Amino acid sequence: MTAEVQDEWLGVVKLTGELDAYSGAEFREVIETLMAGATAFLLVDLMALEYIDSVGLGILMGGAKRARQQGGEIAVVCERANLRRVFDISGTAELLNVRDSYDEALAVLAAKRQGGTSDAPGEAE
Amino acid sequence: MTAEVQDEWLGVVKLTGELDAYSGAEFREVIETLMAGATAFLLVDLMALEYIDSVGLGILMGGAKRARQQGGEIAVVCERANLRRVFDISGTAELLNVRDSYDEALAVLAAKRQGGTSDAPGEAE
Amino acid sequence: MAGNGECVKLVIPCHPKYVAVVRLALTGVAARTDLTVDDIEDVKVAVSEACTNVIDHAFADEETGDKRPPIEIVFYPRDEEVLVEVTDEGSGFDPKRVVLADDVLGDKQGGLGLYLMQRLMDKVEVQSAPGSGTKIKMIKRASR
Amino acid sequence: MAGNGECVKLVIPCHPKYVAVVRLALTGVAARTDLTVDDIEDVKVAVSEACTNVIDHAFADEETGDKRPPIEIVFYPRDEEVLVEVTDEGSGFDPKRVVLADDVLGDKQGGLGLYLMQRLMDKVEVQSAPGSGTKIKMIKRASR
Ligand SMILES: Nc1ncnc2c1ncn2[C@@H]1O[C@H](COP(=O)(O)OP(=O)(O)O)[C@@H](O)[C@H]1O
Ligand SMILES: Nc1ncnc2c1ncn2[C@@H]1O[C@H](COP(=O)(O)OP(=O)(O)O)[C@@H](O)[C@H]1O
Repeated sequence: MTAEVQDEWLGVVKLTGELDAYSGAEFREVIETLMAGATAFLLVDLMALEYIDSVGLGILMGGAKRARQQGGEIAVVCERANLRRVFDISGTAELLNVRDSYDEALAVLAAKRQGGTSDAPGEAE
Repeated sequence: MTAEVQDEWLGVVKLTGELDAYSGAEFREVIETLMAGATAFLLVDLMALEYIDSVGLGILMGGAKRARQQGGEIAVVCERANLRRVFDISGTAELLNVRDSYDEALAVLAAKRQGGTSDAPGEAE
Repeated sequence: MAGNGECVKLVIPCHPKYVAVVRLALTGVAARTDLTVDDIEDVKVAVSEACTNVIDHAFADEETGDKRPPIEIVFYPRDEEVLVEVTDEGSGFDPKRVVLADDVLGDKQGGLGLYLMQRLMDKVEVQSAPGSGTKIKMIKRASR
Repeated sequence: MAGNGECVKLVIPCHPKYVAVVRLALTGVAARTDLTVDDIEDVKVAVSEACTNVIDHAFADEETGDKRPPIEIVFYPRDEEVLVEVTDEGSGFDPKRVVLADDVLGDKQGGLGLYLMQRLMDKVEVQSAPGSGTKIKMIKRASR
């Protein structure tokens, strides 16, 4: 797992391997540390992730809530069919702004940041 | 697993995945079919193989014996450390002419075929 | 949903550390069936959810990891399907009182595990009652 | 060589089809220890040899696959080592009468399995007697 803050406003977390109840503990902490700073926009790169289940969804949903509370947004990059399926059937794909590519996900966050008519659903509280 | 007869004199078998008691049954048959023809020289390509144990060694040793009975030779291409270790500690690496590259293994067989001073140990019976 | 025929049994400590082992073993068992790679991914999630539920819900917090009885997972690989049974000796629950999540967006995040199991598998049967442990039986058929 | 502490138990049918499942489960268990990737490859071979021996030697030919009792494999992952026990309820044998292969080149191919186990693992203990099944205990320590 790598995590970095880019351009101050944007936190990027890149996950590899499997995200489950065991590895999830570290991911949850990483998100909390990122969001405790000024970062309100979160890009989660799952291109190299092989597995996700409800634990991972829960952590991402928590990150989304937090981001919006801070006036930001979350976006997820994910292409693998088995992960997309978990996002889709759980109904979280839209809420987490799951996109096929890094650039698309970044565009979602940038649009929201510019306060424009983002294609991101869900408003900041 | 792919198997083909090249240039009449040479049979080439390429293995992928794991070679154990289960998958070994097919490999044993393939070797027998190849050697039942005019082929007496056998090149076994293990570059894409991930696992071998005593079952695989036994089949290769059987192939070596058969090849030599028919005036031929066997050579094995294998680079992976975990497989090399099994060849080495079992003392079969020399007998099976285990080499790092396809070309080296082919050279062993070609030298033996030309009846020259091959670097292959073990004489045909 | 009868568990008969050849089976592979796995017993793991009640700890998140070992759920990945269940997925690996499943991969090996399912490779001997007609299930596709995508089918197997579905079963991986469903079985992990069942195990995570045992770890999260089957025991009171006082019982620490070592004192908890293990989780038993049995795979019955058949030609065209795999049956999986996940059994614990925990508190049990009343399956009728568990509401499936149709809205996982709200604050209530409960119910996602059983919901995913039901969506990802072809059949799910919950045998549980307060005080007598839980057995989840699930079947995945090979898609074609 | 005491089997205590957290363990993962696997029970497979006495058939070559399932030995790959044991290797996969081992991979998951050993990933939680200090063992290196190379260490784990060594254990994979040793454990497979033990299982293949059960399949090849522990039962008379008349007993077909379904009638044979299963093979039990227990992994005890510790920080710096893993202990593996492979147990069968087969015919058993006299370990003293088994000559280890120092020459696997000859016609006699017997003994390669136990030889590899001993070379690949740090400790191997054979508990067996004719008529009372076999238990092989093996320890692999993390190399550094
Ligand atoms: N193995 C189990 N032992 C005890 N209770 C369980 C078990 N599995 C599920 N439950 C109960 O069913 C509820 C719903 O489970 P689930 O759908 O997985 O959602 P969640 O885990 O998010 O609560 C749990 O909150 C718990 O009360
Ligand atoms: N689980 C077992 N049950 C009964 N006999 C066994 C078992 N494991 C090993 N043996 C005996 O020990 C001998 C040596 O085994 P091994 O070293 O693996 O060589 P191989 O399998 O090539 O004979 C076997 O031939 C068999 O007689």
